[in-house]
Amino acid sequence: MQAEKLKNVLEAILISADKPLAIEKLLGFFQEEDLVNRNDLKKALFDLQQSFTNHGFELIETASGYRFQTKEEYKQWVTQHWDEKPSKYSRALLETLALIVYRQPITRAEIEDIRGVAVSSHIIKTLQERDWIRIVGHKEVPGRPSLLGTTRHFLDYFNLKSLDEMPSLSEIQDIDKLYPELDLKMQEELGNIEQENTTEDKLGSSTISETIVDGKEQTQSKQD
Amino acid sequence: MQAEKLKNVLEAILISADKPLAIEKLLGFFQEEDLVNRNDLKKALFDLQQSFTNHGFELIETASGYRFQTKEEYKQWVTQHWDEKPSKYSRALLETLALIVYRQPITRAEIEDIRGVAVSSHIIKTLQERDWIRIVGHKEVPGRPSLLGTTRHFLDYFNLKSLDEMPSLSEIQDIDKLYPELDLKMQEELGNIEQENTTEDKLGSSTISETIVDGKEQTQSKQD
Amino acid sequence: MPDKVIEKPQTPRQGELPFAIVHGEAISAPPEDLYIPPDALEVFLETFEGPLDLLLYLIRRQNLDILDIPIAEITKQYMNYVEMMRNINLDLAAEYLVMAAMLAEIKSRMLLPRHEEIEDEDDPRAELVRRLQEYERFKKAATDIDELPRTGRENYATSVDVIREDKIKPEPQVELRDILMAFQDILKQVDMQKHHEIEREEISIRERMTHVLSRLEGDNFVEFQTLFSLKEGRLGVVVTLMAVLELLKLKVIDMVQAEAFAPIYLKPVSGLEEGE
Repeated sequence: MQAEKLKNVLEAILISADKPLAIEKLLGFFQEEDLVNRNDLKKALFDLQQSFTNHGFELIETASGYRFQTKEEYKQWVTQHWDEKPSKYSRALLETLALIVYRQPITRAEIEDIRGVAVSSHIIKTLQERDWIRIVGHKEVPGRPSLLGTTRHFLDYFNLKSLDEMPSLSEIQDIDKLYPELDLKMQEELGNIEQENTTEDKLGSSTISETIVDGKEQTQSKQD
Repeated sequence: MQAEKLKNVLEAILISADKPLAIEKLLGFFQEEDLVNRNDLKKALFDLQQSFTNHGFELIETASGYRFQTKEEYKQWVTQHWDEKPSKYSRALLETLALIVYRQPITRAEIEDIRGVAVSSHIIKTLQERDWIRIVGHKEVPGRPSLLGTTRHFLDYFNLKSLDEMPSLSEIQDIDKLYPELDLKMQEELGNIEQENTTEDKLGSSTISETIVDGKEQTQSKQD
Repeated sequence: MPDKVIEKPQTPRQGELPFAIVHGEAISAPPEDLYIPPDALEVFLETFEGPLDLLLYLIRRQNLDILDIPIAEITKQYMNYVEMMRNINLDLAAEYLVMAAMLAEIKSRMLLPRHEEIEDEDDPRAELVRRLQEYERFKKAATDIDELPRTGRENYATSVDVIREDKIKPEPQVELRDILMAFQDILKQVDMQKHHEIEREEISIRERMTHVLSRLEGDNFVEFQTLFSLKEGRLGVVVTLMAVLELLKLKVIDMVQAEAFAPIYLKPVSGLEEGE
């Protein structure tokens, strides 16, 4: 592979990686016919590092490998990504969480089966990063899919001593009785949620704008 | 702020963003003392786009703003970060999506009418959860069925700035040309259909007008 | 309907008579037959997105002009497919039968002598042609959309480490009732579908299953008895036992006993290689 192309391929790999990549790992991205060896890689990485010295981000080498990161001197601007007020979790995330709570241990495929749609990796990742769910084992079927369950942290967050304190299914059927005082407010919110996400609800004007987030992917449901 | 510094700050902001950022949003990252105005930003963004033409990733503008992404020509390497192959969508889903894209706002019944088969709920749900489509209103007919349209996120996902950039629909051949002997009435009707089709196909602005195309009536006007 | 499996379309019985009259032209040759091995048929039919798609396939396969469909032939071929589907008990969508009826109607109208003097006689195929064309352009549009470069297939998002000031990204707040409502919605949806298996079940058993699994983490053998705590009382013991049984049923854990009356051990079925 030509040096220039190799540099670009490496750039593309490293800029989209979610963790540092060591030379060994990087070599694994190439096929035999790419004709790339260790030395080519080292040289290309060195060149890359040089070429980003005057940019807003740089290529650094950490103990576990190479990683692009934003430069320290620009942190005051970059930090403002996190100044936004917290957004809401998507309906899909809440339903996934609910199924993990009530059906644990459960595989992703089983969740998809019940919900009738694919569960995005983002959702699982977000729930794991929040330390609300974790992999508790593997199901002995082809592919050995992970079994998901809730964590102690989940109980703590919701002030529960154990899952027993979650309302039972029969109580859920009559959620209004459970929270009579919330009735009105809840109906409002239910309305909003349905308008955003689900199929049938009257949406007189199409002006509801609400930012839905599942984890990293932030999406705007308004067309403008 | 100096042009060179502004470029670097923008780079740092955009490379670490998890969604496209429009100029308005980007302006919000700067303080008054940064002395950055809209024009400075535009110029810097233009320069940035230019400066990444020979790299492994690029700065592109989609419907909701600017974002860095890896270039298509390096996908074979980048895709190896993940074990799973990128999701494939069924023909049924893609055809349903195509109808919503080109015929929005459209009801589910109208989609079924053109495709000649029922549209499964899970396709609509998947499209909604991907945030590619949303309910944009309701048709004033019995049952007030939902009218579906595409979202800004759909455009972002497919690297489009606006619906104008969608490939245009293929032309419908005119049956009259082959059978000039066919009666006048039919020519008229076909003419009408064609006219309507061409106006719809332009997809001028992404603003959804309240005009409702009644595919059903067209279909049935020929029945006898 | 006869029960036999039709592997080949029957040869037309008309003999030398014209097979059909299309546009005044007599067509005497039967169409190319459409033999498909029966076991391949099922897979094959799944590739059709409906009656219009099937019709388009029949037309395109023979390089026919969509504006000049030999209705009699196409109808016959279409009926053969539908017949085959019925014979192998394929769940035949009602739309296929509606189309069959429509084709039969067009065919019969085309076979009727045309009255030249009646000015406003439509070509009975016009509506079908219009629908086929309309469908075909969206079929094409679907392919076009699929070919657009998209995020996560041709282009990938950038992901870099961020050096930033100490601030914690605020996380969305969730209340317990949000989860309850989400679950209630799922139950409603499932209710509306057929009889999806969400039977009533004690949540405590589910939770205990998670507990037991956590105890077994790291591929260790755990002695059966240590799972029980007397403090929990009878109910607690029963819940644990049921959780273990449920896990055994799901084949997530194994139970091992070296000999009679020896301690019983539990272990995850083949270890947790990747764990978390």
